[in-house]
Amino acid sequence: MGLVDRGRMPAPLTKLFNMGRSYSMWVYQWGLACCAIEMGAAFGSPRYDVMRLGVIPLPASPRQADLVVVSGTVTDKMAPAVKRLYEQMPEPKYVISMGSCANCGGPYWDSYSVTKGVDQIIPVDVYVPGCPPRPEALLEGIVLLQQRIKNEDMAAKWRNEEFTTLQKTAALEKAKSQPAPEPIVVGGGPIE
Amino acid sequence: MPSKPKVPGLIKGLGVTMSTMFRTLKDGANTVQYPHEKETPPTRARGVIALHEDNCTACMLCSRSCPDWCIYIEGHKQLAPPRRAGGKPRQVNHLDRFDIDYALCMYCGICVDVCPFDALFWSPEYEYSEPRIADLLHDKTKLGEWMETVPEAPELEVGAQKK
Amino acid sequence: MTVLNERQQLSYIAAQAADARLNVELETEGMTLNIGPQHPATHGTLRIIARLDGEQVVWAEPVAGYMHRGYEKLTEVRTFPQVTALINRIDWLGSFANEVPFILAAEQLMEIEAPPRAQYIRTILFELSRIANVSLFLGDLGVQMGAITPVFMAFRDREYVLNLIEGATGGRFHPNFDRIGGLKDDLPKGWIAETKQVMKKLRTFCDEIEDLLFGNEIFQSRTRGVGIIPADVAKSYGMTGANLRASGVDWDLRRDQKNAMVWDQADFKVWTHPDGDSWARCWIRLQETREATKIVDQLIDNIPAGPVMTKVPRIIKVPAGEAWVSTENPLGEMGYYVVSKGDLGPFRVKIRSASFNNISITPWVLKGVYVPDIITILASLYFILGDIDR
Amino acid sequence: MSDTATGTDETAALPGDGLREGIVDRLRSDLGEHLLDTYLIPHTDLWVRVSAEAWGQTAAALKAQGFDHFCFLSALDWLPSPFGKGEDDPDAEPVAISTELVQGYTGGETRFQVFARLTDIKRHVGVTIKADVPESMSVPTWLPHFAGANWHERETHEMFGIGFEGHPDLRNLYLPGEFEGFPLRKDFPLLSRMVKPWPGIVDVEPMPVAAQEGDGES
Repeated sequence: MGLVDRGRMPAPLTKLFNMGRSYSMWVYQWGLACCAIEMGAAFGSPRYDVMRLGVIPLPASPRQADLVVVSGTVTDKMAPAVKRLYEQMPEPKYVISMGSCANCGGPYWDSYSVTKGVDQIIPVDVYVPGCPPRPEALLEGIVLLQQRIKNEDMAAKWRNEEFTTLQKTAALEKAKSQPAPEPIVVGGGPIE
Repeated sequence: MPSKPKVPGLIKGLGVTMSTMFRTLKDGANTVQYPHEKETPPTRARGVIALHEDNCTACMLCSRSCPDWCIYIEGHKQLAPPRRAGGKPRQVNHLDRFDIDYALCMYCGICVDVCPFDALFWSPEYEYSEPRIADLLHDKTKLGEWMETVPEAPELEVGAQKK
Repeated sequence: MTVLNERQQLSYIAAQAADARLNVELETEGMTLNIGPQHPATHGTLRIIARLDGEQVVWAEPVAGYMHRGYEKLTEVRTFPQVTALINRIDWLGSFANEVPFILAAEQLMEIEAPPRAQYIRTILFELSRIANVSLFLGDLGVQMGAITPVFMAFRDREYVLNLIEGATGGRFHPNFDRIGGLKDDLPKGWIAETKQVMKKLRTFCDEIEDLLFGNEIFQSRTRGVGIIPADVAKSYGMTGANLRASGVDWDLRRDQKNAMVWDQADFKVWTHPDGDSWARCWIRLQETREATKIVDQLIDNIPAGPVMTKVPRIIKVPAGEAWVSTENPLGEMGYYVVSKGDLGPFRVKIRSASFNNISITPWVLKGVYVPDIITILASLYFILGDIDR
Repeated sequence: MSDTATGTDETAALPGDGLREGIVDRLRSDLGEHLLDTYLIPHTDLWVRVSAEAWGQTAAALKAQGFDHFCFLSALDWLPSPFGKGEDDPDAEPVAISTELVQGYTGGETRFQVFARLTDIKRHVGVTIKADVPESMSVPTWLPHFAGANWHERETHEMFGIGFEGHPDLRNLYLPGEFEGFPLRKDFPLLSRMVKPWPGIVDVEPMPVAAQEGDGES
């Protein structure tokens, strides 16, 4: 994937890749507490059925997963395991933090044994609020993440940079080089 | 082990699966096609808290009874026109800031219960995920916008005593 | 006895030798198997360290604490309404049932009692949360044995119960509906009719699960005679609920204890099973779900009219004293030992959760079983991590 | 609860609860002077306090009586919390918090008490047993009598720092190995509550003087 690394991919190809990535996310379920059941309902129940969105909740191991949903309270004893799991996942990887406990500590914000939010250990891409969020709220979070991925600059993600859209990278490159006589429009629309 | 049943369990199980399949074919699947159609939560569902700003007197009751300390209120006192003509101007609390941190909120509803002035309401909306955690702090304009989604309180079941 | 010819004798000797060689090869060095903390069979984050000799468990020890959130400390810095909001996250599947014993303990200290209508609605919601809890167990049971279909059915029919709970209380998982002295609100219109419909569906669900799983020969052969717990061991480990009743002990707090709840108004059977094996535990739970739907059906027609809240001061201060109240929760006996000193909040709350005792028996029961049976035994013991670690 | 008795002599004169009185009488004959105090709410519940030396003996005596179902075992810290709820104004005068120990039912002399509960499944009755923890911070283990006490004693050791003589394996049950302190002791602070200012402290600001003079309308 040297091409991607160097950011030398034509925009249409990037768009195609992005679309492919956003509709074939293998999600690793890190179910910890109450939210795990709502996540189970979103992933396993026929009423919500996350597979419709192109999210596949059955990876054999984190080595094969693109997305991890951290749902539930992360305790200090659990935190090293969460981090190790995240490190095992291949790039590019995404994290959804589900529920108040994973966002910020939630009801246990003052507890002596609870980590105050999973974002203290691993970077989080989408925060889903709720205690616990309805399964549909998690689906909304997944849709939001897919919108982001569709617009993402893959090369930047590969280089482990902050989230950058295609437009932003294009604008940066344009500012560096000579202004082209005609602006070339690349990438999709704005993030919703 | 008890005596062998007449119909083997395996066949019985397959029968259940088969009947479920026929039922699905007849009545349609159970699935709600999420981004295109949405299920409607019950009216009492606790999705997000809406603020009716005019009713709020910045009395701090909700903020003090919150178990998670996630409601931040600031206000100042000012004079309001008198209720009756010729009366003295009243001192009222004016609300400067009303923030709820939905990243921390545990959706218990204590704040809505304790509010003596009917300024807080539950709305069943649930779609407000954010890529940045700071955006989950909803200020009073955003909380006011949720007011549009607040449903009417449901009627009560037979035998209930009116309050 | 037939006389073997030389050729047969030779082949017999060769077979014996092969068997012996096989036995030598199978005799392995002791091996430690770590299951968890994140493993589908552990219902969350229970970790099990098992010392194996070949395929047999020599010694196994669960490692808890991956979900320890410090409830008992947090209750000391919260007021009574705040504690009620917090504690329904202990056993997150049957959350309304978590609130009830705490509220009853506080009511016992305040010497008040909820009005009859509130008691009926409480009991109905309690049984609904039992159904929501145990129906997921019944579905999950299949997954542990390699059958995936039941879990879809469980999630499908569980949604109806959750809708009911949410319709009445506002929370799918965490109702926070119980108040000291009654309930937060009355039922919304149309709820009773809907509940009756759902109870019919749930009974069909129980029949389906029975056909799908309990009649299945593979399921029976994997659970019958596996993980037997005798009654006296179960009692000395403090097991409760279906796990205890599956060992033949006829003990159900709904029937045997007087609380300000109305289980005595309903006619239901407390099922017991003499075997004490995994199958018995699963079967008891299936019957309990059925009984719970019957209890709801019986009570829902007789809800008396009246208020749902007795007179309590707006700011609740519970008088000094100590109270212990426990109820028969979906997982077993759950109780709160509340010490109050007359403040806004409790001085100390000891939470006796059912799974903590139920799972402390695992080192005893896992000794000598085969590795695949670890999963079935754990599944049949049925625990919820929040209930173990609190 | 007017018709209760804390004294040992009045118990017999009480109306009603013959069942629980019988339990107390039998326990007294088993333990003798080690049964320090009893407290009874008729038809509701029973508390007994025994001396720490007789802690294990009590379990055996009650088990012989039919209390063969182990319910729970834990401890109580009677010191009032020196930290409060963290909901105080940092600028206000600190209110002196009394450090007087006020024990609950059946009294007591020490800061820490262990308490446990046993149930008699046949007679549908339970009893709460308490004992003062001596200076050595150690009481006998219940393991020989109830196997289920294992995890409960580990938890109590971890949360309160109370030892159990004869328990073979008092490892941490919940907390990670590097954790320091005993969380359920009252003098263990919840740091988050200390650090974060309580949002309820801020009160509505008084009316600015300028507003009083000028625009009274707004």
